[in-house]
Amino acid sequence: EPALIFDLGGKFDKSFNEAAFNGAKRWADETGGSFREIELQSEAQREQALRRFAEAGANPVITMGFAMADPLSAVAADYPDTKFVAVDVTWLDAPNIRQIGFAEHEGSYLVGMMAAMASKSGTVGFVGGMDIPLIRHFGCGYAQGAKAVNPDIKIVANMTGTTPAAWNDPVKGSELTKAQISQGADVVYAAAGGTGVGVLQTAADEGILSIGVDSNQNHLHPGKVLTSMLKRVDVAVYDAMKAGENLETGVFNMGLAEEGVGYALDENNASLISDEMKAAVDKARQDIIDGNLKVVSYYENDSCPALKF
Amino acid sequence: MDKMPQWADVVLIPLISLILAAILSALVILGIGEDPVAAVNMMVSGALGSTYGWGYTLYYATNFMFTGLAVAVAFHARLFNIGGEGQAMLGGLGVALVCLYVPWPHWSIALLAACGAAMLFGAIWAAIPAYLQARRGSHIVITTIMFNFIAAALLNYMLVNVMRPVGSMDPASARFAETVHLPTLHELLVPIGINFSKAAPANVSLLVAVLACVVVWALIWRTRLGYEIRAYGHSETGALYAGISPYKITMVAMLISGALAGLMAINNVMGEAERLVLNSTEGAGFIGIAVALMGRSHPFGVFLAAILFGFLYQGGAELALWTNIPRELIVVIQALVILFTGALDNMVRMPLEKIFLALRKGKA
Amino acid sequence: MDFLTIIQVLDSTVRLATPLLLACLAGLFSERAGIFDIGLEGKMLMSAFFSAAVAAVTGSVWLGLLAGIAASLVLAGLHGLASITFRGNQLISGVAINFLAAGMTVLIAQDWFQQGGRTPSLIGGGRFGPIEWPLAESLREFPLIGPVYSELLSGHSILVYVAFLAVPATWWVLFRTRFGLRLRAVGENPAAVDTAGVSVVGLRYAAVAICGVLCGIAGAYLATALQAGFVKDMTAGRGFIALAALIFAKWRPWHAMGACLLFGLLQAIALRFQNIDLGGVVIPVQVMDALPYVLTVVILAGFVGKAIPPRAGGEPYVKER
Amino acid sequence: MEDKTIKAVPAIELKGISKSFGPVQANKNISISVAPGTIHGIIGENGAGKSTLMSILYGFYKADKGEIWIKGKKTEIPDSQAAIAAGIGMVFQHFKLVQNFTVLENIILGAEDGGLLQPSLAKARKTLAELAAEYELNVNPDAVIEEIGVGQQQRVEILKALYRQAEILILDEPTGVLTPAEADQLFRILHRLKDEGKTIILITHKLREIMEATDTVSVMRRGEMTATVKTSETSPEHLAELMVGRKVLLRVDKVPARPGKPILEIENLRVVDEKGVERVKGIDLTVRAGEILGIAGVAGNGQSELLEVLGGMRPGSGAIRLNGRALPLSGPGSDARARRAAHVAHVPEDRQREGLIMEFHAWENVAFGYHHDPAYQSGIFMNNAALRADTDRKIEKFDVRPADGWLAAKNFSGGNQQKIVVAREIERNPDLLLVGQPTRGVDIGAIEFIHKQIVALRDQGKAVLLVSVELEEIFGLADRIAVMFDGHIMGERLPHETDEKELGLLMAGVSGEAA
Ligand SMILES: Nc1ncnc2c1ncn2[C@@H]1O[C@H](COP(=O)(O)OP(=O)(O)OP(=O)(O)O)[C@@H](O)[C@H]1O
Ligand SMILES: Nc1ncnc2c1ncn2[C@@H]1O[C@H](COP(=O)(O)OP(=O)(O)OP(=O)(O)O)[C@@H](O)[C@H]1O
Ligand SMILES: [Mg+2]
Ligand SMILES: [Mg+2]
Repeated sequence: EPALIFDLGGKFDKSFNEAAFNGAKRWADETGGSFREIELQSEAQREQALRRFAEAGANPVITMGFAMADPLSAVAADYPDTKFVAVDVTWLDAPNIRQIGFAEHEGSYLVGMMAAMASKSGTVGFVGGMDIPLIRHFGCGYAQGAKAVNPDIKIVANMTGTTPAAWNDPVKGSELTKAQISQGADVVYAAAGGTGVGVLQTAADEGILSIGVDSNQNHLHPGKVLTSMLKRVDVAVYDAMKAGENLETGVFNMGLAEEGVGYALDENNASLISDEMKAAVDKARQDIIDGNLKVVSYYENDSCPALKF
Repeated sequence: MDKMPQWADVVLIPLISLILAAILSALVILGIGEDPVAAVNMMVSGALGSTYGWGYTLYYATNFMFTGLAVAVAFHARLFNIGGEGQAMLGGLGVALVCLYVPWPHWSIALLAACGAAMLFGAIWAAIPAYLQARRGSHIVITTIMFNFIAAALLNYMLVNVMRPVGSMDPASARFAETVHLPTLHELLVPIGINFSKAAPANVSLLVAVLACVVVWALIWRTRLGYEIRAYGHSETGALYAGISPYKITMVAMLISGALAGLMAINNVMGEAERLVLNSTEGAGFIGIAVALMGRSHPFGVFLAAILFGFLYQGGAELALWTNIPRELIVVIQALVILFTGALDNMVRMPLEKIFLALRKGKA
Repeated sequence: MDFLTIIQVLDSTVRLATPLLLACLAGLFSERAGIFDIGLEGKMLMSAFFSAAVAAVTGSVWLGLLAGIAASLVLAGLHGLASITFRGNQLISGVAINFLAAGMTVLIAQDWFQQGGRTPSLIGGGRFGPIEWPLAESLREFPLIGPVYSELLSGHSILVYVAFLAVPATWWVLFRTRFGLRLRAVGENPAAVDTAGVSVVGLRYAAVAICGVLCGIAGAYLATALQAGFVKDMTAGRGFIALAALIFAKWRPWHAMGACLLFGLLQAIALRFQNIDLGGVVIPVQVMDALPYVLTVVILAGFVGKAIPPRAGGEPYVKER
Repeated sequence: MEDKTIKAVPAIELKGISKSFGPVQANKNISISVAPGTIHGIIGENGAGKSTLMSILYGFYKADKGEIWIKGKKTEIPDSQAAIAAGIGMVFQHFKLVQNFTVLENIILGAEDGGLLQPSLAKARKTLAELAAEYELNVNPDAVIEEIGVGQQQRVEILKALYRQAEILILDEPTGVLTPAEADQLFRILHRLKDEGKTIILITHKLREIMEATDTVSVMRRGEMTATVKTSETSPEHLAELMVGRKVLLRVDKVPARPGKPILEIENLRVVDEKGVERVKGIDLTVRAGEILGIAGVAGNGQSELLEVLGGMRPGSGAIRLNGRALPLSGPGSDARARRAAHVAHVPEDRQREGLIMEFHAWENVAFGYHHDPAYQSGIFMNNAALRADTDRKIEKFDVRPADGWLAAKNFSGGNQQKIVVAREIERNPDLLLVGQPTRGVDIGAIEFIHKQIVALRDQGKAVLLVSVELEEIFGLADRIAVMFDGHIMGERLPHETDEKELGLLMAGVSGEAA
């Protein structure tokens, strides 16, 4: 029986954790299997949950978020027969962990391009949640994409706050969006968990376009969400559960080539995406896959060529 | 002359209140379609049924003892320190700096140094609100709330921009060296023949917390400073009459309070995470308020209340692990416990007093 | 900074100040009557959820508002029961209410909607829309007055106007009516009210109930006017900021408005001007984030002086020891 | 005229009233009857149950048992509203006024005429002017309570009752805070009210007032009504004996003073309070060894501030010398601790707010202010055993009852609380004793004792500075009298060379030459 450990944001964060849950659910629906799950509540529970599930015989144990790296490195060796899956972790050295990293900057690059093409004002916005490197990583890819389309484009980037409340403050998300609109932004990309709900809402209310994150959020405001930057955590989780105990371990980087990231196109936003847009973005996608185009990752040296934080 | 025997006051009333809280919690569990008996079983066996459970219960309790004592000491001087959260964050910063940048030969020396740093940083964070209260009359409740937010921003800055190892995604400091690893209860108890769970994070900080309870008790009830703190807390004009400086007491009480809150960091930062992460305090500063109020600001009461909340935390974690009950249920149970044992305790006390009075009259 | 930016920042100030103001006035009624309330946060949160939930189910934002107020009133009643009838500790009761709201909202939301402690998004009549003042559109281009009128004054939801009208109303009730006189008296010296033949308990319950209603409106504003639905913990500490504003204002209605606008302004500025570039040195976002709080402390220390709460505040009225 | 028929029906009749506060039975089966148009006195030791009984009549407390009859009709009085409706008004021992309200607001509170304040206030202003003219009860209707003196505050309380057209007026220890002139005026008003047919119940510890003002008097002891007598048929000595259960000495017994060298010298002392108001406006005084200097004056004329600055509780300017050595008046070394180190002891005016921590045990209070004394320390801890032993000694010597050092201060009666404070301060054997209102609200048994202790200290050659608003006390104790008015010393007199009338004028600000 597989087990799934959600990060502190909780299972229904409308993005990252929820994607994992959806993947797990799809697996359960398709196979009729069942899985264990826990929504972490405190830091100390990270290790606790790992051990408890491993001891109870869960296999594989799937964890969400980079913060699990540290406890995993301590625990994994104690349970050599258990396979662990670490989403968003790529730097551990252990034989029984499947480490999955996503090239969020590449996906963000594509939606950044779309934002720049859809923007009439020449200004696009980015609203992050708590100010942490991961969110800067998103923002950095986005800015590069936008600049690639329009080197003169203005990118307004804001973080919601410095406490965990920043992930759940849609009111602040709204205000930030309004502030960005007043600075000319007419497309806003939200990478802010529950705060993003406020961003998308306000963008829809104010008649500008927004971009969702992680899951496909196009349906939240049909015709008003330009696209969503997909991070196929659901696929990763689904695959892991499907592989079960025979899971292949090692480091897996899920980029555009692996369809680990991408942009969402469905009936809700079809009318917003022109053919040229699609063509340009698909070309860039191919170039990245082919290695002709390199999107700089914020992690490379903790800075971004296209945006200052 | 008291209206009730002391044992009724100290044991019976909290017990009945707890039972009431439990009954209401059971109703809530029923309301969301789960089985309360199974849930309680799982909580009790999960939190108290094994050394593993105890290890977690005591780990959380250690945090709450520190923050509860912090709030309690300030309360004795009639100061409402809501800033335990921020002070504990700063304490964590102090511990991290000490553990990261000094090569300690042995954990015991490192612990001493970390205690010092945690207390110093926590005290500094309490000192500014204390000074503003004592000298400028700025209300300590506002300033400590503000300082919580400021501490969060400061910590975020330190972790994201300064202390994070280059290239790491995690807004956290590097891991502390092996030498500053604090012995867990497992490592402490196995040599004397008790097979305590290896997994649980409870560590030697627990002993420091218990020691802190004793020290605070002695401080408040046995020393001259404690005498002055209590006198000032009861009556400011009285303090003036007795030559007790309000300024001094406000400062000293808040410094002690901040130091105690900061001290929590040896448990969660040094003992458990062994690195500094964002949000490592996880609201323990606020739980400390409830713990102090429930413990009637007495160190022994704080000790018991801390264990009760530790039990709720760990029991709740077990529930979350093995059932689909949302984790918020535990928050509700905590609320009910605080409500019944703290705010509604007269609901139990008033009728009981009548009963005891009638009994006494019957005898006389 | 150009004029339009100033207008936009002020506009944002008004929106951010509104929930603070409602909660602050709520606390003002309660604390003026001698009942301290750190449960403002919880009551707002509870109302935010129930207003959104009912609005989502019925499609009527007005029913939502009523439900939010009712939910907040239930918690206010609980606070009254604990601190008036059973003479419990008002701080503990407030803390408990905050926890209760944080937990119950998500539990119930999950039970009803299965959307992870969220309500469905509100659409159409489920939300309070902006109210456009007459001629707002045509006056927009007018220099100075135009933007002030059509951006700053016009175009807020009705609850914003309710909040700002509540300020003179509160002042009038407190200082111009019999009820206000008694309410202030009961917070200063309940024995005086008692011996004057007026029920202390009745007055205090009334005050707590008004507090509940105002918190209810504040919560409904967050969930159904500013936002289109409930998200867990969406009050994000605003109840505590409102409390700080109340102390800041020394428990006076007009000052409360000033304090809330100030807090709103500081936040609006912090949100509008992140990443300020001062000659190559970018001010870190954390500094801007902390700025409202730092400035509050500075203003408090520098200009406000000592705040003396209502004399009987926080103490239950006990006649017979 | 109709006098006889009215008297047939008592204005108030209480039948079998009992009341317990938890284990304390405050009233035991009390019955009493008061004829209309009379003044009825109630006396009794501290804690006898007087205030409780009257509070029951006023609906503040609910009796456990018993009946209340008003004007021959059985009346339920579940709350004060019912009492007011029945025509009862009460002036409490501790005033029930809202400190930051104006006089007018306090008067209409609960008796407003409608939802809006303005009309009520206007009407009250008019009525107040009429009442003021009729009864010489002048107060500024717009003054804020916390800024007027206690005498004025009491007028407000009486006006409150009159405004509600009370027919029955209860006054609980009304003269405790008044000057003789104010007290005289109060009694003139009471007589006027009585002549109008109103019924008055007067609780007091002062036998003189009972003898002068009342028609009948009841004595309470330990919750029971022990006697009711016609005033004309009794004497103070007899009443005192009924109250305490033994013979009491009503005069202070002391030998003439033999003043020695100056102990305390005060030069041009000034005190400015927190609000920036100058309360002490440059006074010069000397207190010698072996004498008691009494400071007479109406409350609120700077005496409290004088005591507080001498006791180190607030800063001042000017100069004070103790035994010839200057003591700082502000900054370091000017606090109460330094004063005690200089052998100044201080019995404060307000025992509950200043002299004691009400929540502390008696034994903790015995160290209050002297908690730095090496005798109370052992290492880093306080030596609680030594403290408790010391407490037991003091309790025994000063006859504190109950003799239980573990009782919290709040659980002692006022008189016994005061004994604890006096014991603590006098037993320090100070060079200078500052005493403020030593017997306020204390019954005659305890007064006798406390007075004896103060005189004994003087006889040991110590200096005593006594502040009291009781002229009787000043005359009984002081060897020299200084009168304070508006922050100034109006003059000094020797007790045998002056009288109450002259002092009364000085206290009212009429200077000696003019008088
Ligand atoms: N509110 C109360 N709660 C509990 N006990 C009380 C209360 N009020 C009075 N008592 C107790 O009832 C008894 C009678 O008190 P009461 O105040 O009536 O005495 P008193 O005769 O007025 O004394 P004094 O002359 O000092 O004013 C005392 O033992 C007192 O402690
Ligand atoms: N809460 C209490 N519990 C038990 N006994 C009490 C309590 N309060 C007062 N007493 C007892 O009641 C008696 C009288 O106390 P009380 O409070 O009436 O003082 P008092 O003489 O009225 O003071 P004052 O003159 O200052 O009003 C004391 O013997 C005291 O032990
Ligand atoms: Mg009394
Ligand atoms: Mg009395």
